[in-house]
Amino acid sequence: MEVRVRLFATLRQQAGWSQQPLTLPDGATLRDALAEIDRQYPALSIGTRTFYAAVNQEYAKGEQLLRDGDEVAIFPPVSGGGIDERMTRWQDDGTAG
Amino acid sequence: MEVRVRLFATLRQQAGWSQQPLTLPDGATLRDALAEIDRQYPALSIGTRTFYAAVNQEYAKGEQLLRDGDEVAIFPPVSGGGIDERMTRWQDDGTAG
Amino acid sequence: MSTKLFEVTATPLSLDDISRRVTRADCGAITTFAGIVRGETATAEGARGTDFLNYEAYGEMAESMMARIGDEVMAKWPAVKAVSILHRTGRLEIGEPSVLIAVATPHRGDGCFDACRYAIERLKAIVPIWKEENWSDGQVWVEGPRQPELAAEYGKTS
Amino acid sequence: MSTKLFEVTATPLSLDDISRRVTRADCGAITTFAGIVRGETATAEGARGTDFLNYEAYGEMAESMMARIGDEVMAKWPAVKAVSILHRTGRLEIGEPSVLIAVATPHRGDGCFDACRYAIERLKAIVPIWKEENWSDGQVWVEGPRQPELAAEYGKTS
Repeated sequence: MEVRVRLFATLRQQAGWSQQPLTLPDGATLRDALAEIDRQYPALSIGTRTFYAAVNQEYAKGEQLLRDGDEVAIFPPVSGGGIDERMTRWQDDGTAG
Repeated sequence: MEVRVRLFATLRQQAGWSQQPLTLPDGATLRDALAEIDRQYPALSIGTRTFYAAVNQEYAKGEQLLRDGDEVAIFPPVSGGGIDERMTRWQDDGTAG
Repeated sequence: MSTKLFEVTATPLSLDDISRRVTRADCGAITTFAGIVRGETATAEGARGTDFLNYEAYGEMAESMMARIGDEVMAKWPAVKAVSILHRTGRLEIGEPSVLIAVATPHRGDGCFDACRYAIERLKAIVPIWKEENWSDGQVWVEGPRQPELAAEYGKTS
Repeated sequence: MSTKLFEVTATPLSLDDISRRVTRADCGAITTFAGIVRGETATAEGARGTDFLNYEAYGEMAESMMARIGDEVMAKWPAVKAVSILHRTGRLEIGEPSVLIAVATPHRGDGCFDACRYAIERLKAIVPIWKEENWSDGQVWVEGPRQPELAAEYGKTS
């Protein structure tokens, strides 16, 4: 099956793309998809950073089963509203510390 | 001495005027002024209704001494803001119950 | 366009306008309160439709009392950088704002919500403005609740 | 003019506009919150001037999460008659609002202040929108605090 992966903010910038198709075996979970993304796009360093994942615009758990056509989004902690945010400095190595 | 009396809202409407000069003896207090207003304008029924008084745009106590040229205002409990007010029905006898 | 922070005016009120009046370079949060003319008012006889309202103010004293409320807010919430209070007079139609309050703070946790709420409560208590409610079959002056700290101290009825 | 209650938009935001979206005949109180682009931001190195901000949203999910916050507000404060949340995207200059929230209730004591505050806290926690801060000498993506209830449950880092 094939899902659509979407990236936002720092993750999009680090990867250099905002969406890509991803082929997965039937029965794959969100966790399987994330492992495959980590393998194909190591610059995202999603194994070591804090991020959130959503499936079809809902926050999702790692064990969630994916279906063909699902939209998988991964993104950093949200900072909408424009106020009171913790500042995260952009590092020279391209990761957000 | 002479002070200027100003009325607002129900009181203005009951009296039929919004400001009048009032002659008082030197040394008169706000309480003296109110007694004189009550005597000259009994339709205001200020002896039996709730009202507030201000001298020169400041809430004032009955014992406050008045000076020539002072502005004495008397008015009903305030209802600015337009919300949550207690309704006070206008009575047939011209007083607010 | 007026830039007064405390104003009684016959001109229709605008939240964008009052927001501009309190905008400061170091403030990331603005809370506002708008009192709106309701089309329905609960009375002892049940819900009653309002046609329009008429507001009368003791203008000079009202602006002075609004400025005092601003001072009280800044004293109670030292992080507050600006307060504005606008009240309209004259005829108001249903859905129009009669009063606007805006409070600006650097961050949303600096008391802007509590300060805004305090300001409208104080306005209702001490600012000399009155409302006349008009229906197709009559009108009534609306009086606020008696404020013991004012009525007990002032006036002949004390 | 849009009448959506929950909207992510590149168009400048207006408090008068959002106020109209929540105006109801039976509501006499509207509370709003505006998040404004500050000209100064505190950093570990001290105050730093901002040139402008750039907001990026996961638009479809953001509007869905905003609507969920509206549902939460109505469940917690049953007197609330309407909630609207608008968030802007793209380049914003200093002094411009990035987010607006409006809550309408019949009376000011019906929870409009608490509901508005709740909504902005929830927005900061769950609505997928990010801010890039730009200075003359660089830029930085601003990340929100890690939300344990999200991070523990979701994603590979759990």
